[in-house]
Amino acid sequence: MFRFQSRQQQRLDDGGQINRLAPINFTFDGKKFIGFDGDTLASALLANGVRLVGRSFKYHRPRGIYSAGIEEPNALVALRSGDRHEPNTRATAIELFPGLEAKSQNRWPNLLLDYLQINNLLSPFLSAGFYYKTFMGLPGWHFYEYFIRKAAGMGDGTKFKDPDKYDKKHVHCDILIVGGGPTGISAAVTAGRAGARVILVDNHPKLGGQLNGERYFLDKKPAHHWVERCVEELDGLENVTIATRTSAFGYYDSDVVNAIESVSDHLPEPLDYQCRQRLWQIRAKKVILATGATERPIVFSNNDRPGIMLASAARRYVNQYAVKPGKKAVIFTNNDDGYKTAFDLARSGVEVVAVVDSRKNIPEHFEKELNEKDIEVIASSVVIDTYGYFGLNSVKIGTLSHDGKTIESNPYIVSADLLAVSGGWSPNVHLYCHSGGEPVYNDSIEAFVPGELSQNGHSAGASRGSFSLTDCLQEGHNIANTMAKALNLEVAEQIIPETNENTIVPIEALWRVPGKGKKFVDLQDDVTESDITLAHREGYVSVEHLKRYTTLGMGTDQGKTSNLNGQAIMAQEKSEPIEKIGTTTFRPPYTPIALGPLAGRDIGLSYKHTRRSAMHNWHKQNGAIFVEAGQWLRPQYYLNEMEQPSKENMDKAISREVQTVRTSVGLVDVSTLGKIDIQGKDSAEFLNRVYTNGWTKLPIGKARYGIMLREDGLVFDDGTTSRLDEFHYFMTTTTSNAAAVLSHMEYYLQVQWPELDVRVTSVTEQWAAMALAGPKSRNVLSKLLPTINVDNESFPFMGVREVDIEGVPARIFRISFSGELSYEINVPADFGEFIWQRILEVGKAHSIRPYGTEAMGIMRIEKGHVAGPELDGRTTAADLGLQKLLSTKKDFIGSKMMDREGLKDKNRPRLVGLVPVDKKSRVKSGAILVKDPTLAPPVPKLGHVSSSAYLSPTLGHPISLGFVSGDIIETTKKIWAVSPLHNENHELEITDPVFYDQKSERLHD
Amino acid sequence: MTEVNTSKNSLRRQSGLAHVINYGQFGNVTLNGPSLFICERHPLTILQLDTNKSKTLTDISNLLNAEFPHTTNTCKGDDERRIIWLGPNRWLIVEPEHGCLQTLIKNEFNSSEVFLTDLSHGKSTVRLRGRKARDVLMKGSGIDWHLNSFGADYCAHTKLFDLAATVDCRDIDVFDIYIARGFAEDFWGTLMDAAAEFGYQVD
Amino acid sequence: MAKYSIFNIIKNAFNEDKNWARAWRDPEPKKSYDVIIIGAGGHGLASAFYLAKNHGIRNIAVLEKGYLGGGNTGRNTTIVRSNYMLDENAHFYEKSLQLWEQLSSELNYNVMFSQRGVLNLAHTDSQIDAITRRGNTMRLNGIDAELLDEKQIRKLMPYLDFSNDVRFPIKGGLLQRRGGTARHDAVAWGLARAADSLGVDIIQNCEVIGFEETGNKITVVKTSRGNFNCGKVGFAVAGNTGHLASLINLKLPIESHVLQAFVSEPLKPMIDHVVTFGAGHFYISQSDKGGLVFGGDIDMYNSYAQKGNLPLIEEVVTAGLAMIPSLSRLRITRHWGGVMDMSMDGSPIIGKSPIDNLYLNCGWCYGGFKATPGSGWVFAHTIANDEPHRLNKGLNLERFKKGRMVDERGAGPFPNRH
Amino acid sequence: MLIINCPLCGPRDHAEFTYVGDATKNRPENGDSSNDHAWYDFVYLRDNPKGLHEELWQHSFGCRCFVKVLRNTLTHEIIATGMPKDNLILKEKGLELSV
Ligand SMILES: Cc1cc2nc3c(=O)[nH]c(=O)nc-3n(C[C@H](O)[C@H](O)[C@H](O)COP(=O)(O)OP(=O)(O)OC[C@H]3O[C@@H](n4cnc5c(N)ncnc54)[C@H](O)[C@@H]3O)c2cc1C
Ligand SMILES: NC(=O)c1ccc[n+]([C@@H]2O[C@H](COP(=O)([O-])OP(=O)(O)OC[C@H]3O[C@@H](n4cnc5c(N)ncnc54)[C@H](O)[C@@H]3O)[C@@H](O)[C@H]2O)c1
Ligand SMILES: Cc1cc2nc3c(=O)[nH]c(=O)nc-3n(C[C@H](O)[C@H](O)[C@H](O)COP(=O)(O)O)c2cc1C
Ligand SMILES: [Zn+2]
Repeated sequence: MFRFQSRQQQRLDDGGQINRLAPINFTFDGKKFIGFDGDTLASALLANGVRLVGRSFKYHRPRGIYSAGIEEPNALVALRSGDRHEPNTRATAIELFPGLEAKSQNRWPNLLLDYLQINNLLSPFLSAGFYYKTFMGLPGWHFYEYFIRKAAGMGDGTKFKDPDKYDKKHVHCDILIVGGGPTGISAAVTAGRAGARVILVDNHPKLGGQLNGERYFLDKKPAHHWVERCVEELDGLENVTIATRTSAFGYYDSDVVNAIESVSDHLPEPLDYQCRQRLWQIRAKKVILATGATERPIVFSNNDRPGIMLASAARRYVNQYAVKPGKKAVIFTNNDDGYKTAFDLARSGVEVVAVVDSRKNIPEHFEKELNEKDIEVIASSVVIDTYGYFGLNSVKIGTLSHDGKTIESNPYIVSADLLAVSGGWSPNVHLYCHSGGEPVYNDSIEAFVPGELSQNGHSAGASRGSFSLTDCLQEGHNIANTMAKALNLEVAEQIIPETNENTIVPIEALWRVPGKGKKFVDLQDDVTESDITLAHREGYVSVEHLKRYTTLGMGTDQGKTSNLNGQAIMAQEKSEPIEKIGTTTFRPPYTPIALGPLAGRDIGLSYKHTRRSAMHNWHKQNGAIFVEAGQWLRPQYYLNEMEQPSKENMDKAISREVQTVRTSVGLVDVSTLGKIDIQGKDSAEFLNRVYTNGWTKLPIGKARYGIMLREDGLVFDDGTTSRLDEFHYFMTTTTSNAAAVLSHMEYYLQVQWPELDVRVTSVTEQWAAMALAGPKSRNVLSKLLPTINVDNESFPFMGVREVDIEGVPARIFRISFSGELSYEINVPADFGEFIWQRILEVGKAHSIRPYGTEAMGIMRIEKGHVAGPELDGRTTAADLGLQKLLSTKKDFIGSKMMDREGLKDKNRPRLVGLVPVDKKSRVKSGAILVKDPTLAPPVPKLGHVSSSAYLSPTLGHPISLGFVSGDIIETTKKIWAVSPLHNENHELEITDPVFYDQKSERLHD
Repeated sequence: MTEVNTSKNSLRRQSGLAHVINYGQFGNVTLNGPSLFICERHPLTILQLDTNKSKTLTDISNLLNAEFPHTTNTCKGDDERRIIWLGPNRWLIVEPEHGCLQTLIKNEFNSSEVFLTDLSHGKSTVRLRGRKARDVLMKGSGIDWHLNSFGADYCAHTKLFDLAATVDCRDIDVFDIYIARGFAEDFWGTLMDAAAEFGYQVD
Repeated sequence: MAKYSIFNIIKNAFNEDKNWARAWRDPEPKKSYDVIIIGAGGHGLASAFYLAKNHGIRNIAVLEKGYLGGGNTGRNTTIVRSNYMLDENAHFYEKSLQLWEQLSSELNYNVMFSQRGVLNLAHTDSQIDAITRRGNTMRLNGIDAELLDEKQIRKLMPYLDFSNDVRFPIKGGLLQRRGGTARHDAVAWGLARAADSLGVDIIQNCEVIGFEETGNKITVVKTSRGNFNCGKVGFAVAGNTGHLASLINLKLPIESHVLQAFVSEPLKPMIDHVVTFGAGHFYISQSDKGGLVFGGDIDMYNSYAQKGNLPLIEEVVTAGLAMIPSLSRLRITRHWGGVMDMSMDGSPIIGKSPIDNLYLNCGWCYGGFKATPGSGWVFAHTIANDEPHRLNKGLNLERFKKGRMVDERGAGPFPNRH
Repeated sequence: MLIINCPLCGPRDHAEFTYVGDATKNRPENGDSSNDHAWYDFVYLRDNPKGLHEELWQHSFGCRCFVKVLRNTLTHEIIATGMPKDNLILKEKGLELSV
């Protein structure tokens, strides 16, 4: 039998919003427990009497459950295990699910022993910023850092790939309402009835907000009746979407609010086809921020023990979860909330020892109930200190002096295992601030509230500082009403339900209680009052310095319960009003968000879309090894049927492919080249401006090579453009610049020269392209085109033909990258694979072979053609030996700037060929050219190797292209290539960059 | 351009999706059946037409017996001949492949007035149909897919699942999506993944 | 200035830390200064510190519109390295790195300079060629660099994606072991404390709002806290350079752009180096507090807003998961932005300006944190001697006019592409 | 997200656009050396204003048009959009230029 170690001894017999018929088993630190459907992990732990759940960040103090919501600073646990492990998860925000597994964190070997408790004793030496003042000497920071890093951090990271999926969704609405408390619901009802497109998001599994944690009555019935009625009505409205378990994490520009929907975090695992979380991108015309307020504690000695919690949390545990967070409670307050707490706890059978109210006057209207329940109130008093190591056992109470600086009478100690604290409420202005708003201080509630409107996000209800339920309901309605009007919608009436509230007696600020001992301001990061006073003493007085020096508010909770207290203490130290001190910057996310949903489905192989040519499948089935070229996959080389991938086989394949092309004929897929269709009567003029060379005289049926510059005079791209018709041209670009060249041309046509009559369209995808290259290519072509004369006169070098290959329309360009007689054949992509196969069949007689980018690369190096490594955005036409392409008869893009002195400098590195003197050494691309390889650094650099062919099957030895300073070229024939990274030096001979067929007889043949 | 023997070529035309399409029902198909139906439209003739001469446009319109949409982001016509607004003075004419539309127009009009670019092979076309079609589009693009903003005969050129796409609302729940052929296989995978939670059928 | 040391920490602990002195003064501004540095970021403070320390100038003010260190110094991903290829950058950044190595003891303030190694991943053969060239150049310049292959990287960083379902497999990487990170705020605070102790007036909450000129000289700097007479003026305002320059009708080859950064919830040590992705824009390291600190590309449009938008965040995170899939379930606690001074060739401008007594220190793009001490060193030299230091000669403003750009990426005059 | 109202396609996410930059730069005539400064200014110098910025974006995932945008660089608020020839700043003042 499954034996539970605890029997929910703190659970109430009735009440709450849990389902006692649906027990759920779970484990914490390996111990088995049982809770109910509707619990959070925190409420279930409390129900089972578990109080110690974690250790603090720096001092490893025992900590318990402090809140009942996302603001939780203490109760962070590691949720789930294995590849679903999630560190630093707030126990107060985890819905209990069957089999839930949670572990405490930041302790070793276990929660009770934890050897770093020692830090608590060392704490006098570990005050704010201590590490800036030491660890500077030997053995060096790196040594100390190792230990400090280990001690820091909270949970463990993950090692595994996430098995879950993530999704994204873009939505639009007229009115987005963030927060489904009374304010948000009231707004939704009004906006929904008016017919606006409404989205209402709330991070809880059900709507209600603060109502779920309180004993409010609306129209004399428990408030949840009203909530249910409203939800039912809203569900019936087609124009309203309610998104629960959805947390708006940021309010960005243009009124875009982003949220994460927890689709299956409340389940043991996502169901089939279900994602874990979904990112919502909400584009709203108007936004209602009904995000509520967060209660904050008061700072006093040892205010961090398990058993001390926010008053509203204590109420929520009894009211919503039917859990008694303790047996004997003291309540410490500076506002009316303490009384509500006392009543709710007493009603649930918790013994209320006393309400300690720092105010002088107890609100009269509570007296009756206080008497009825026999609850003692100690006015003008404070909690001074607490006791109990692993959990609270008693509380020290004393009377506060008039100025609040000392304790007057003899303090005394009472026993209690629960201390509920309320220091007032801070409106959740986070999203308002993300949107660009500046909060302002409001004395009457002692908190920051939204100031002027920034974008279209209007705050309402508690998030605007309106704390009475009636006000919240009314404001929600009013703001929705105003917005509906602004959207030209017919406004619907709504009768605001009547509440059972008492009038609120104003809060009297009390930020900290005098006394010795550690007084925690930020519980998560162990920032104490004395850290703040130290920061003040040392001059870290701006709130931003205070934050960074002490780490106040820098934890996972971002100081939701602590920032204002810390800022107020600094204000007191500086004797300045809080509004002058200000807040630190509120930044997204509102609550921590996982990275998964931000990436959505773009993970693994889907990281970037893969682009494939029309012949891809053929390559795949015929031994191609692919290589990434931007998003494209291209065959790098082809293995024969029996060959396994290996370095030798790769070399073999590449040699084989080069030799085939040089001696017979090969076929390469060049579909990835950018292709741009250019039409219009000013096309030639346009080309004249875009390219450096002249284009007006290019006859129809001819192609020409050209280079383009950027405006700064450096080379941008190269390629060929062909004239197909009087006003029709076809341009090719390099693979990597295809998109950039198109944009570049569109820019000039639309923005600079709109008077030119030219249209450009990308046709890269329309055409499958393949180069048929080699001395036998003409034989193959003539067989493909039996009716057409393809001899040298009829189809000369740089000729262009539009033909029909077995019924398929084709454009053939006699251009060459390899240096051989070569034809680039373009066919509509859907015919690509068919024609590719036909060519290979026809070419069989000449032992045709497909070849890949490696062989192509080697052949272009042999031929001295420049490519990516040479066109690196830093070279001029002259550097590349292409100065003859710079027309002097016309202006073109870049012609003005290309003559600046630095670009004309004679000593600029220029393109050369490089051959190892031993005719054997493989010189690496990226090797640096120097005069003497034995020099000690810093060594003068004379150039570098840009592209290397480790083997030139044609020449029989390795060759490279590179750049060498102009003055060196004039004076030296030999140079050293050094690659210190590989510990290699090779002596090279400087040659002409064209190694093969320098007169280009072969391609003209 | 050489006149082409279309009947033979239609057989030889190989779609960019030829190697990835699996027919059948997939994903979360419930007893109610799939909520989405997905198919490829192929082979199509897709012709970009560009002219700023309104008279010429009227003549073309008469020649093709088809109306051109002049409002931005709209389309006209039916599956037999669909004309999609592309940009200022630019349209896409789409029809099932049957004869040479380009030659038809070219023969009648001056090439300095009408600019034609054949994109039939450059694009892959997927038809998405069913009550969850809009929910799938919502996953991939930030435009407002609500019926009131994007009803029948609306079109959009947008970023869909990170790809440049044209989406044509053929009918309330029917969408034709055009994307670059080279990305077709990848797009298909993404689309299937996004549709899985709704249950879909590929025909 | 009371010395910071472990002994003093112990001594003070027994006094409940009541005796620690202010780290820097909050002086009333004087009427006139020999040198006014605008901007109390790392660069401005380091410049003032070295002006005082190396050049004996003491009548210096550093004017800061907000709180010191609140600009990019206080919001960057803290990567320090000197792995540059072009000589103008390489020697300068290496000098800076050498200064980092002694900065904590020089300032008597632990800036937590952690030489944990910076690795740039390469995913294609052409990227391998590019890092090979860069690494070789570094070595010939006397700067440490190592080329790692996939196996070596796997051993060092098993959490990277070496599986088969990866779009751009890791082929190798360039490691600079002396590179690493530093605690950004401590750098600003340590410099402020050290400069202050040499008599430099750091005036916070003092925004420069205009200038008065006589001839080709600035005579008065106008601020929200009054006007100051000045001998020389140095701009060290990073992303605000364009705006400040416009107050004196100076147009510069600079655009301001937002760069965002992110921090995760605190975790036990899991990433021990700085790693950058080669198939997308992403870099990551882990702070000593445990947060994973990461970033990527700029948001692409001109901005002075110190906040970014989600599309870029999605892009950065997507690249991050492509590199380290196990980040998927971890959470970010905060993200923020800084305003970058993007220059037209991606390299900084430190030197003289067209105005006689105005000196420029700007154009840091997203790489100026690592330059902090070096920048201060050469800027102080340039201001004190009215001529550039050997190390910033090539990083002048005239280079654009002359066609002598220092363009590591070859991206051309498009600031958002650097 | 910036939502940019493309004059042709309507409101779209800025992720559909490619940022080009300052739209106030005028490309000079090549000319002789007296134009050198104008060119230096055109290619390299920027007003880089803190506040209103007239800039160009290309709707590269949509209609491919270049769109002029008047945007506040401090708040990211988009005040107006138009075609490259439109003068948005004048438009804001209600003095639309007829081109
Ligand atoms: C997100 C992000 C990540 C980065 N990552 C790295 C990295 O990993 N490695 C790296 O080396 N670099 C990085 N950088 C760049 C680096 O942070 C900066 O280049 C460097 O910190 C600039 O220092 P600075 O002192 O010049 O400027 P800042 O620190 O910005 O200081 C300038 C100061 O001038 C003040 N100022 C501005 N205008 C005025 C005025 N009118 N009057 C008075 N004061 C004024 C500002 O308030 C500010 O404090 C990153 C930057 C960002 C934003
Ligand atoms: N006793 C007091 O002094 C006091 C103080 C404050 C509030 N209250 C009471 O609290 C209630 C306030 O009503 P309300 O509707 O303004 O606030 P609420 O707190 O009831 O509701 C806000 C809801 O929004 C959710 N939320 C907040 N930020 C969110 C985000 N970014 N994304 C998704 N969901 C988010 C919260 O979880 C909550 O469910 C009233 O009943 C009021 O009387 C009382
Ligand atoms: C290296 C580094 C680490 C940071 N770590 C944290 C952190 O652990 N927690 C946190 O809340 N913020 C952290 N921040 C962010 C700061 O809180 C703050 O957002 C940033 O300095 C920008 O300032 P601003 O948000 O006030 O504009 C870190 C910032 C940097 C540069
Ligand atoms: Zn558009």
